[in-house]
Amino acid sequence: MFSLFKFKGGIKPPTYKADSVRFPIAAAPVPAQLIVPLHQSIGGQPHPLVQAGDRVRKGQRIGAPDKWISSAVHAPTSGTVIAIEERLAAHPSGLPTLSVVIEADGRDEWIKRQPVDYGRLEPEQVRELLRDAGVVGLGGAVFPSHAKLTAASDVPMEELVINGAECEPFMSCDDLLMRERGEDIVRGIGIFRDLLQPKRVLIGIEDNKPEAIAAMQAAVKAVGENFEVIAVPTLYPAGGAKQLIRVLTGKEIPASKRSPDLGVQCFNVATAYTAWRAIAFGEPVISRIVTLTGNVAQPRNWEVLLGTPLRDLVPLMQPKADTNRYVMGGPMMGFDMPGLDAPIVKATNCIIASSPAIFPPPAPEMPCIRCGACAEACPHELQPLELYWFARAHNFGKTQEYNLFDCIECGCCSYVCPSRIPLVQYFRFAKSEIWAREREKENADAARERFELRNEREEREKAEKAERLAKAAAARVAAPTQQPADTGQPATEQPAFDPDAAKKAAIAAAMERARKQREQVKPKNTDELTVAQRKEIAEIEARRVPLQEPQNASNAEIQRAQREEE
Amino acid sequence: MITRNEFRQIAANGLWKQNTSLVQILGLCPLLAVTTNLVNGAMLSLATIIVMAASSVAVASLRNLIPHEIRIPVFILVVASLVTVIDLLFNANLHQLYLVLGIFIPLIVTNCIVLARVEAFANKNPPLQSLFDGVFMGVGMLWTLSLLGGLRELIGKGTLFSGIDMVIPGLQPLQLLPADYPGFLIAMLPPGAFIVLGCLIAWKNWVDARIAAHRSRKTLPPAPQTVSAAQ
Amino acid sequence: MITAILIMALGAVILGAALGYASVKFKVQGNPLVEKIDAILPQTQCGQCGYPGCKPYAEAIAEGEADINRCPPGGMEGVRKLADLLGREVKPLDAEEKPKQVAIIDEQLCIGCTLCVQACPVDAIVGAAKQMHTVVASLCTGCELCVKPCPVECIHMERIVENIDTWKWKYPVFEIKRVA
Amino acid sequence: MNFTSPPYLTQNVSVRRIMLQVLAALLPAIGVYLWLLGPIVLVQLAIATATALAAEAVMLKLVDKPLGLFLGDGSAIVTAWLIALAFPPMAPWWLIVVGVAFAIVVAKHLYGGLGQNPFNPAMIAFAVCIVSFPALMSRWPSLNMDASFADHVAVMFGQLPRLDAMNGATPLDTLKTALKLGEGQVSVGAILADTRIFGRMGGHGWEWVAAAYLAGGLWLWQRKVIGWHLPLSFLGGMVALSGALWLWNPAQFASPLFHLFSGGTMLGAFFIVTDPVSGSTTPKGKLIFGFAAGLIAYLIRVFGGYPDGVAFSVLLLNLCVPLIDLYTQPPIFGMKGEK
Repeated sequence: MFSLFKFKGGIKPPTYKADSVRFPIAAAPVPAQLIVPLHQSIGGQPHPLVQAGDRVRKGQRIGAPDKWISSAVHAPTSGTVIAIEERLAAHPSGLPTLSVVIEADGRDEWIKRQPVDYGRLEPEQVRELLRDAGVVGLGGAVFPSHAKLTAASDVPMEELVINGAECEPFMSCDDLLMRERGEDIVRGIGIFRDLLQPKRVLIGIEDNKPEAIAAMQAAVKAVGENFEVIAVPTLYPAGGAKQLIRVLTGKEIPASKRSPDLGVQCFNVATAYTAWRAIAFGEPVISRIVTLTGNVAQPRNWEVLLGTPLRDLVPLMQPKADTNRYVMGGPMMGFDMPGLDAPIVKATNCIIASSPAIFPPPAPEMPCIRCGACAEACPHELQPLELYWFARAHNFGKTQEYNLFDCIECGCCSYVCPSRIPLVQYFRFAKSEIWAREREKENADAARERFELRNEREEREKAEKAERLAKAAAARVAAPTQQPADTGQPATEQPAFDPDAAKKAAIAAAMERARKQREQVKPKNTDELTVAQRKEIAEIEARRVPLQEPQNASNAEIQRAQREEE
Repeated sequence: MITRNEFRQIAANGLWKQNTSLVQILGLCPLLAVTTNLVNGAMLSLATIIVMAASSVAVASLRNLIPHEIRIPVFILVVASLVTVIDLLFNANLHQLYLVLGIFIPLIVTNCIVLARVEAFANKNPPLQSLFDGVFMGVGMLWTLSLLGGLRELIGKGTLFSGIDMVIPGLQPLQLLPADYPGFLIAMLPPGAFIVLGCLIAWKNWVDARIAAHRSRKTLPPAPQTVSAAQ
Repeated sequence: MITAILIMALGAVILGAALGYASVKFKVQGNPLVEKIDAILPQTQCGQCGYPGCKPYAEAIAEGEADINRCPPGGMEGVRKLADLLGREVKPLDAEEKPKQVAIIDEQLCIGCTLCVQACPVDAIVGAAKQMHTVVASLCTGCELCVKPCPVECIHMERIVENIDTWKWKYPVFEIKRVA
Repeated sequence: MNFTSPPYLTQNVSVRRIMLQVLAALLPAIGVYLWLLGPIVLVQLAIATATALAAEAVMLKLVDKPLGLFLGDGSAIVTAWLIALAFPPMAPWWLIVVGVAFAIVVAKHLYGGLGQNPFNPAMIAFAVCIVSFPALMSRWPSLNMDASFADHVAVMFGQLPRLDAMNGATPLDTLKTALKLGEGQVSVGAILADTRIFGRMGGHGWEWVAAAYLAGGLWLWQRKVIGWHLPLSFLGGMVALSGALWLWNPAQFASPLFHLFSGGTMLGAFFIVTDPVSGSTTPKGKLIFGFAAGLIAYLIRVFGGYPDGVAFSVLLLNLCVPLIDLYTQPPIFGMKGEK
């Protein structure tokens, strides 16, 4: 029997999962218009590869990864790119992000898919393939998977943990995926296994999903692998990567370390599934399973194209009348969708239609009575009460001393708080303030350094110039003194070397330079032109203004080049 | 010499704005120890006034002669000498008062108020100004310590002016609260001094805030509503 | 009488010697406070404080010559931090507080005069004579020093708007009053 | 946009619920009081509660906090009840009023209100009153007296002079005085044999009050309102020291059992040291806090000048809480073994 470990803390919220697992996964219809944000994963923002007006096919790459930690983005269906612009993002900020807007043509034409036999490729090529297929962690963290598929050079990879725990209430997308597509998941895990070469592969599933456990055991057997499917106790947040690793291997990964350094790596089941589809079928990540649940007539899991606006999913959900908002993600770590136009992205595992009955409005925040319930619930064994105290007082240095950055924002502390303090909110606030301050500090340091360098340079230039001028003056003084010998004129007429002369010469030279500079500047000015000419120029400028695209520097450059040619 | 405005400023600072006990919170040690009743507080303040006035004038007269680096030892020396003189003086001529105040007169040497005023004011200002500063700082201390002592005495024992007969023979303390008042002893103990002093400081700040609000209402148009809503 | 004078005199000689030695031995050169103040200042080098850069202003504050409320880019928060560091009273800012800005050169209008390049205290503008100039936005401190020198008024300041990457979680505020 | 923050789900807990459970846990002890002394204890509780609510309301009004929300949290009532039960029964009404008002106004609200007070307000009230009015605070009614409820009320409101029977010392005080007077010649066993004052475990009758506190405390522990660390370590500290001295010299030191069931030991262990606001919050810190409080309480009650030491020991440890918490921060996830 496999012996499990325990992590401290954790909570047992009601699961609300039963309703959405009664029906199999269904494909959501292709919407008329898709909004595909380019930045859907951690890391660099992908560069757009298409322009407005381009025709794209399903699966065509529309965003190229920027540097190694980044992931490609693809067209979810065939159609026409109508714009590449800032659109509302599925993000708690409610701010827009650069997105490719595609009008679907309804034909859903695939690009030519190229399945590969990854066994014959170098590991590096497989990683690149995954990056270009847009495979990222679909558990919600959306970290590019290829970047996690390298073992540490000095630590042997012992365990590969596959996360099928799905501990957040309401969510059942991974559950259904494991039930229905277990074999693809297992084959996907096989890819990860081959790249990382771990000694063991452990698939952790919370014990409230017996069907998924059975399906995965059957799938492992059918594929003929030796992966261990392990039921883990249902305890939120057992599905957090660090908690699941702890439960299955006993290893604890602090914020200061990466999991390969401890010989373990963790992937979500859905990630493994998309990896297999990408390698064996040539299908990039263009859709994902989303649980549409909550205050709806028909809770169910749907396979939704990425970029589908939330508005198009509302008819599928049939929300009840008192629905007041939609939450993306689970009730513990999710956030309010900023609007119905925000699209489904790779991180969207669940949409919960919310009503005051399901998620009551927050109770008033009472003073902390230091009861310690949060510290007992914290799976990372932090002292949220102390962190709260310092975050509330804007004492960010102290929050870091109390390991603020080990907080995974799981929400256990807020869940148990009798004073109803939005602790996680305070911690997020403190984290983003610290990041912002670090950015500002870096900028200020850079500015100081540049300012000092510039001052030094100016000092040096001034000194050099003075020296040059002094030399020149000295030479001028010296030159005439030679003449008297030739001409026989008395030497006394010539003035001796005068320090003032050098200074005067320097000033004269500077004035001369300034005059020249002014002349250089002038020609472009319109002073000498007639009134009619000026008017004409003004008209031309006026016409030109709307053409200018301030954001698009390349445009301006093209225009400039054209003008210069003229 | 001294202008009217200057004088007013010095007086205001000493009596209220920079009050030694309520704002600068200096000299807590004698403050806590002697303000168990009104008379003690007032008498110690009187002695301090004399020391402060004298030392301020002395230091202000010498201020241009004292090197910056060694000013503190010189100040201490001046203050200590003056205190010793006053100690001897009291013993010789005001023996009754001397007995009441006991150890606290020599302890004025270490009272930070004296040194603080010498360092902060007399060291930078002419003797006349320094004299007024010393006196008004002392008077500020006098009324606060008297108030503090009076309150503690009243709460703790229900009397006022106890011990007055030691200073002026023939006078009797007042029994303000009923004779069977059990006495709230904590007020007479050091914690009570802290609590009552805290209340006095809070009262002073409250009065200041009221004055400031009143003034801004007078001079400014009604404040926009958004200011308070932002918090 | 004689004893008192002798003891005081002897004490004065010994202690005086000790003090003289200490004042020479432990003399502090420079002011370590300047570095601390400089670290708080925003390093825009804008000169709005009346000093040619942040360091000179920091020196002036440390000397007690300048007030702490003369740095508009640092804002009220900067004033508060300085007050904290120096134990002074917080004062309202001497000028209007502005949001963070970045300089933008209208490249259509720029004539390549290099005047702004010379004005920029942090070398954030690139361009050579008669070439169009541009501002390296990530280096720009928003000091506005380049705006005035431009002969064709092609530089304007733009407010830096929050984007998804610089967005910050807000301080949680719950209106207790409303609920009660 | 109406901004809300996750988690959207919360457990059904509130400060009010916690406080109500603490009040409920005090009911057994109040029941025993009723049985021992009659309804006068209810008068005492009523005076304390009314004073607490009035003082709390005034202070909340002054700092402009919503009255309904904060008065309803029940914390003031808990403080009031603890004071009413810790003070001698039938203490003059004004003593209760002064104690409760001091606790609420000075010990709680001058420090910033609920959650901000570094000291246990009830114990501050006890300490202030025992320092200011030592005579009134150390006289406990004898249970053998024969007086009606009307007499009790009259005594409480100063209409009747305090009866002689009401001026008895507490059992702890009696023992201490007897031992002192005996100058080593009288043994503890002989003193405790006086069944008018002493019972089998502690004071005659009062031991049942202590047992009721124990029962209420165990119920709180079972409800997970309080943890086991603080009560157990407090009782442990008390037993450790009293046990050691008792084993060394049973004639001069009472048994641990006597100390557990006398004075404020049980009240302190389950209702005072477990106050989260003024206590330590880390597991190790709680053990240190409780154990040290138990030790010091024993030292004060046996060797000190006051009849019981729970209040002073708790206040002393309250002072040390920031230090204890600073040095007992538990290692976090993944960082064990380091540091």
